[in-house]
Amino acid sequence: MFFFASSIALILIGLYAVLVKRNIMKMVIGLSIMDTGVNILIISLGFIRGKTAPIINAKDLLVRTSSKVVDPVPQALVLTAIVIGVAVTAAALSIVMLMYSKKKSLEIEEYKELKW
Amino acid sequence: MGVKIFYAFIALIGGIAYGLLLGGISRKITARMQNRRGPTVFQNFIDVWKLFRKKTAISHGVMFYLAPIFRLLGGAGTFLLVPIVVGNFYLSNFSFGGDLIVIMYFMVMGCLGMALGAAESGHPHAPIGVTRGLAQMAGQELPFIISVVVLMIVDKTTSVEGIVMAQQGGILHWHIFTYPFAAIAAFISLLGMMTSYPFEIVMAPQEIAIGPPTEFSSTFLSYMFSGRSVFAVAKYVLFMDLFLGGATNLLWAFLKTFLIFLWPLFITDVFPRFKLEQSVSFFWTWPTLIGLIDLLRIYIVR
Amino acid sequence: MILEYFMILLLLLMVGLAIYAVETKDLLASVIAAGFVSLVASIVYLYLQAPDVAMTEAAIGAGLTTLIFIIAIRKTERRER
Amino acid sequence: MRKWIAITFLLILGFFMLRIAGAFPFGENTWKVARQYVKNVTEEKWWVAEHYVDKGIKENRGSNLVTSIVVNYRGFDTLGEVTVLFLAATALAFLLSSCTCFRKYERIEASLILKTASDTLYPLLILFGAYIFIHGHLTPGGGFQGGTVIASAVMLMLLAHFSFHPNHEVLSVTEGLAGIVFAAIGLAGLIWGRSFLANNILPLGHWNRLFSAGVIPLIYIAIGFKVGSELSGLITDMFKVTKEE
Amino acid sequence: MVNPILIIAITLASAFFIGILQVYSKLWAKVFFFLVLIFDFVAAGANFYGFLSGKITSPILVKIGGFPPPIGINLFVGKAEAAMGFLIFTITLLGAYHLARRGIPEPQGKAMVLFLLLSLGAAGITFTGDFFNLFVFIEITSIAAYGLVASAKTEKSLEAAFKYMVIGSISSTFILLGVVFLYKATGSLNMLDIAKKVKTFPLTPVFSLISLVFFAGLLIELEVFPINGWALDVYQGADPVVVAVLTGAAVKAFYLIFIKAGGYLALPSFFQLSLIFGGGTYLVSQFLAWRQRDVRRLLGYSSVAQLGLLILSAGFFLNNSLPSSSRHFIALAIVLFVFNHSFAKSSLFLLVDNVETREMEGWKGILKRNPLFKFIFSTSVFSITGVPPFPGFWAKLLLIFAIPKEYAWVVGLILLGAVAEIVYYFRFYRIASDGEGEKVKKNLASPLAASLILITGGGVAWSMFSGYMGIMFNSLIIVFLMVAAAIYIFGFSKPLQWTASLVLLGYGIYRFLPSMKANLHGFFLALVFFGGAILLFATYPTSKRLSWSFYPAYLVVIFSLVGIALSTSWLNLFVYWELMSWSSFLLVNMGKKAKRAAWIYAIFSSAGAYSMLAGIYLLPKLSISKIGVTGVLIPVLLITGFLVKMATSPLHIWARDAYGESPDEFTPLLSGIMSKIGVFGSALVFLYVIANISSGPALRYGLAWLGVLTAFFMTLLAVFQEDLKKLLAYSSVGQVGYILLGLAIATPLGWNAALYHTVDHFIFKGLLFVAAAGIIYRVGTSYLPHMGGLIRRMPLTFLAVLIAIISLAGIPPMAGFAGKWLLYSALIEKQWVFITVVAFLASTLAFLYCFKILHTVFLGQLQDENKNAREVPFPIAAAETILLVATVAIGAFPRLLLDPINKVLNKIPGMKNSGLFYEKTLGAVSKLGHWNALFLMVFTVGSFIFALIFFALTSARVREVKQLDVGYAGEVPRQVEDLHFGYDLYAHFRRTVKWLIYPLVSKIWKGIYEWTGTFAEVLRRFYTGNINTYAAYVILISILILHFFAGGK
Repeated sequence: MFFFASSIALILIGLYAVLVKRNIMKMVIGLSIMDTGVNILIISLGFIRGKTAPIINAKDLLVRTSSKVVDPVPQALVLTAIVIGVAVTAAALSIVMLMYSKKKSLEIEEYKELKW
Repeated sequence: MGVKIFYAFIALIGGIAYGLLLGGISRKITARMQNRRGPTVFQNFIDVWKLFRKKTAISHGVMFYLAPIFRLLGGAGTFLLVPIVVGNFYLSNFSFGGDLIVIMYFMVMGCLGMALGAAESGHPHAPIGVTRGLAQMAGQELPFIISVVVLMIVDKTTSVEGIVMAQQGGILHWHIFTYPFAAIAAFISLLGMMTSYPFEIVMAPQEIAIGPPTEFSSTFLSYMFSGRSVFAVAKYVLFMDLFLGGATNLLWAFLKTFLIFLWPLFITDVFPRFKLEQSVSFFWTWPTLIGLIDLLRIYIVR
Repeated sequence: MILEYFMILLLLLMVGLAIYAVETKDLLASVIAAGFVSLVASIVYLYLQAPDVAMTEAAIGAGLTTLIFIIAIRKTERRER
Repeated sequence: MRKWIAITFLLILGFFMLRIAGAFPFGENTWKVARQYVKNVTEEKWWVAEHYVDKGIKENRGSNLVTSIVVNYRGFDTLGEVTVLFLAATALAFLLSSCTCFRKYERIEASLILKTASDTLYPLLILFGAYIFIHGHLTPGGGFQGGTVIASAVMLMLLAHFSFHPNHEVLSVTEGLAGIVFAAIGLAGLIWGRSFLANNILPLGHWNRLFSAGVIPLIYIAIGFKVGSELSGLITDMFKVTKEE
Repeated sequence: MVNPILIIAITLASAFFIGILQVYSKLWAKVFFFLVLIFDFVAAGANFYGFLSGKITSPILVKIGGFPPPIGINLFVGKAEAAMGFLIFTITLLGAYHLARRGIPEPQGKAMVLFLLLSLGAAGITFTGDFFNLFVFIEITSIAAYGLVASAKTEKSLEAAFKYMVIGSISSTFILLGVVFLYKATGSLNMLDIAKKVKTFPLTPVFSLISLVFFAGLLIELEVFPINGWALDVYQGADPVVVAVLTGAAVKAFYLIFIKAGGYLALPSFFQLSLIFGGGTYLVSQFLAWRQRDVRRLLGYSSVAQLGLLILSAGFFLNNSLPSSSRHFIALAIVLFVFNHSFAKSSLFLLVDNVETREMEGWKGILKRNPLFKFIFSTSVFSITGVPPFPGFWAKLLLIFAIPKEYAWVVGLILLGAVAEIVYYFRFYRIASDGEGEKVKKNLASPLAASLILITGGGVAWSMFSGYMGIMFNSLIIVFLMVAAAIYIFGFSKPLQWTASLVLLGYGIYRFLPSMKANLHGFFLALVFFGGAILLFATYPTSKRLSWSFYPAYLVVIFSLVGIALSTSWLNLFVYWELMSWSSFLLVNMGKKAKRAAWIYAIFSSAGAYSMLAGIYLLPKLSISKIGVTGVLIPVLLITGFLVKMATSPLHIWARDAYGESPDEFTPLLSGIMSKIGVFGSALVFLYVIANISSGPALRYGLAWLGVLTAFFMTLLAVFQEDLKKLLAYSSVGQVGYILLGLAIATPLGWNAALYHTVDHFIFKGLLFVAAAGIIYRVGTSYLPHMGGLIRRMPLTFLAVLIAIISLAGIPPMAGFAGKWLLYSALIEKQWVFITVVAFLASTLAFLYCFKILHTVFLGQLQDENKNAREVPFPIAAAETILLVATVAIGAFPRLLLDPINKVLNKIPGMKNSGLFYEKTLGAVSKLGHWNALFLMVFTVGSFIFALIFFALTSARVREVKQLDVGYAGEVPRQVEDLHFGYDLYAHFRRTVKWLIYPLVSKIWKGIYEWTGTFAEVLRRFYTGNINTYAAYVILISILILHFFAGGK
């Protein structure tokens, strides 16, 4: 339960940065923290107490495997999600850098040209 | 039919003569009230004859040329469509040709013809007079319409003969007594129709030289005079039919129309002239309100 | 059991680091704190029997992400106004 | 003010999320729990993970089940994932290509220690990365992790040597070819095997051997190359954009 | 069948390959890029065709890795997915071609990769059968979109991309969480498997919450209000080509997944969710766009609104409580909506790409110099706003009629939004078509293709629609309509077009002659055909200056009118009604100064039509026959549509300028016939609807007042009008008020009056407008004070106008009097005293403007600049003569008209005894009175001739004098200006009635428009442009979704 709470806390902290911080770099950092939180949440959803990692490197694991290892699917999903996260971050950073090169500022106040 | 046309023609001549005579009488009375001797009662005959005999006339175009004819047609036509003595084959004229609605619209024809002729003359006073006339007509029509509608609805007919028939059976059945407010409204509106004081702005003899007909002269003017006279008579007859129970014979007809003729005369010299907007406003307030009393009455009673 | 308490401690540390990352005015410090969050997360993954994920998180989340952040901050500016 | 409104919103959101997550008790085998709710279970494999876990070895011979899932059962996801990374690298290169107007900063010449160490570590790191993705089906780690390690080697060189500049052309081609190989293996499955990305075009081999698990190691190697070159290119792109004097 | 996996795999591999290729050769990279796109297009098309032709019967299921569905990922391509895939690749191909012609942003290779992967992501979203795979493809689409949105590398585009990125990340986080929770709850990631399990699974509130997390993410991507600030910024800030592909392809893929997920997850509150968010987005966005000056953002609001409508439709589509036939219709509607919006909006955004400026003012007059641009622009705008025969129209109809009656308010909402949409789109259209603009860059191939696809789609939709709704469209009319539109190609020679039109119309008369039976339909059919032929004939002399599309549009109007007159079902009538309205809009818009008028016309006629549609929707059955309804709502809604066309007060404010500023050649039709078809419709409503309701008498009384007040006020306004056509416009509207009054009386006599006046009004008002066209052609102005004295220059026209005016004023013996007489007789018989008085007064007031027309045009002093004016050209004169003869003939023999009307009325139950009989001497006799038309004619003409002869014989010698020689105290003035009294003739009268002619109604309408605009403007501030705020909205709305839609505790 504590794992859930703290991973959700990470998500919320990340969102908090998006909602409140006026610096666009900070917002991207917030998004990346949020990603981490999501990933922890997913992994902890797949965790089963007293079971081992889904790597079948010992003979005794070959029989009745399902009662011996944790759920591997969330792990596979998170693997994908992490890579996607870094991809998004890279894309976001390139946009942020380009934005900075135009206005020499990272403040959100400068980027309210499009509205209404 | 031929007989009918013949008698109608006789009646028309009589009507014109009667109209001219009444005009003369009115001039005489006015003069007497102003302590003048005034012209003879036949002055109008003399004028028409004089104008008729003029050698040359000025014309401004086709419509101008046709205007007197339209004027005469309007007056005479109205006169001929109104039954003078209802039920009398000879004196009911062509009233089979149409009823009150026809008459009301036919009355406009003369005015329109004259207006077009006058307008073609190119004289700015003519259209000024015409527009005034039309605007005043819009004013005076309202009370008149109200009273006419009252009559048509209570008598459940649109035919003049029918309205006259509905008033038979004694003097108290006359609409002037059964629907006095409608009658008052109509009679006030008659003042406007006759363009007599205080609603004389249309002709405005002093300022715009008798208004619409300002460019007409000689023969044209004589026709217009005739037309105007017979038109006046037609209106008197119409009012007689609508409000005074019509006439059972010619004598009554003369008497009643003469009475109606006297009514504007009494008013004529008492009031100053209204400006146009005043006259329209006047017509749209007092007589209309008076007429509305009877309208409301029949609306509620029905 | 002791391991579980240790994990709780780590999670608390992680949340604290995340709060620091969000609240500090120094973007570089913020990025490094975020990287530490990922690093702590990879330890947590190990506990949760996910060695693959732990490895990925350490390499990508803590390493690469932090690196590109640092590059971006060096190209832009370090202080948050 | 804004802060507190945001915190309120977020706490409410957190409450909802916790409520959802709390429905699945932490650390317990919800597979069994959930089965009780289901009215008529006729299928044996109600829970797909059971299939992966129980049949994974039989079907793929890869001892790392996560790798089996990532590369084979859900290999299509991984193809997408590779694409996402490729896309990010492309987008970054696309956006930063024409941009030459960043803040100047002082380049400090790296110390001798760093230079020497990185020269030594560079081949080792690349080797290590290759090891990781080659053994992806046996041990934790795989193409992504290995690729990242390779990229970190490149980064080390970039930091150490002012003039180091990986050949962009080579990176692009490697990246592209690796991607094409992945897709081609998939298509080969379509042509010669059961289906797209099917793992029956090569012999599966034996459990816990290096040459086993059919196409899985091939794919992971391709991914390793791809990720390595992609991330190297990405880092180089970000590193090299600077104001031209 | 092409295996869908091939599309995705080959595209992916090609993207990688382009990455290599671009290093070596940009040209080959480009060629390869297009080859891949064409392959995708063809492959997706083949699949779609397979489904359409029935070759593929069951959905294609691709087992990736060879594992059966729940184990491995699979692609699921059914009919909808195949169609969507085809759509995506078509739009992408169009966008890519446009981009290539304009210049792909540097570095080209990377941009092409992004472009390719954007379409690939959208296709993946469409095809995939797995939730986590869906997430991956969403990310592919999103990242490609971020990159492409930023591709312009301007400040605006970067800002948009950043906002998109932030909100997109939050959205995909929600989606990811939702997917993982779903996995946790059901043990599967496969969509179909989850759908199957959900049915056996107890739907706990937690499960609802899980679905809602997923849907919250999707709703963010679907740009629902109020969490769509980012989307609008993207529309505004990004490269229009990218936006075209995004809105045309990517967003539609999200929409498809929204529907699919809605079906699979069986969320109990899905209906409410989509109703509230879809409906709210639709309505609010339509209004928010009202004052938008930035074209891109305006189109953005429109896209968002359309998407809202789609979401709303999805809610109905997935509502199990609806009958399956309704849901089938809604599915069709959704297909049409998606198709329509994708192509139309993409085409618009690609057009936007051709225009430099962002501000709407920069579009001023852009259509004038760019005919192809105009064609595409009109097509797209018409499609989006749902004008027949474009697919959007059919989609709207299908959707509305599939919505069950208990959700009638939703229909109201849809129609309200549609009116708002027309307001701002046609303001845009008005600005774009007003004046002479610059030539624009020519990169129109792709939008042209899109509009051609739209037109084709419209035709297909029409046939589909008639098939599904069971509505028979007279195929003959449709053929005629198509041939009429095809006359466009003769545009190079106007006489040829004119001849072709006449021939077509003549052939139409020949073919439809059997339909002109003695009933209401046949009556109006005859009016339309013969009237239309005369008026068409009169357009010849001025045809040179007309635009190419004048005659096609004219004929489409006429044949739509034919369609209306022959309709046997209300829906059929509505379709033709819209066709007529919009083709006439085009015609009105051809006037030089008519742009504003046309805009208002469009608003009013569409609002009226939608009101009518709402009424039709509420009707228990669609055939035009006796219908038992209760309540006053349906007849009011129905008749409002017709009253708009009749311009009955207070819906009249479009009429003055639309009549006054439309091309002179068209105005006669507008007044003479089109307003009469409103009469036809009203007659139907009176006959079949109002006659059967309990509050019918009260409603009729109210409508009678409406009619008589229209007559009164319009007449009054005509009196003070200084423009010939506008004066006639007011007059026309006033006269139609009498017709409404006649209908409302609903006695045989009243209907006699109404139908008589309908034809009669066509005759004299057609004559007047035709004559006006001729006069304006010769004089060059329609401003009355600049005319005068034309009687000598155009005597025939004067005679014609004089007779027409006599008829108009209702002076016997011309035809007009009969109408008046019948009307008053009917009124007095009905004993509606006050209405009678007002009607009389109104007709008295008509004399004022009658004189004004005659005087200021023909009489008084001839202006110097008109000295050389000649008689109107021959065809106009001929038309005048025909109508003149008709007026006189009917004046003398009103039974020429009254007998057919009698026959018509005899067919109508309750009107058997027409209330009139004929007697030899008395003429026509009603219960109240009588009038002998022939006698009056003979009497008048006879007396006139007699008096004329007498006068001519007896009068003095007549001397004609010069123009300026008037009795002005002996002075002969030198200047015409001194003498012509032509301006503000009734200044004195206006002072009296100032309070009556206060423009209250137009002020109210204007006020509504202004206040709505202001309100929208204030509400728009809601989109602050601050990304923090947007994110806060997202969180807030997600909380609300989670709280309110989760269902029980």
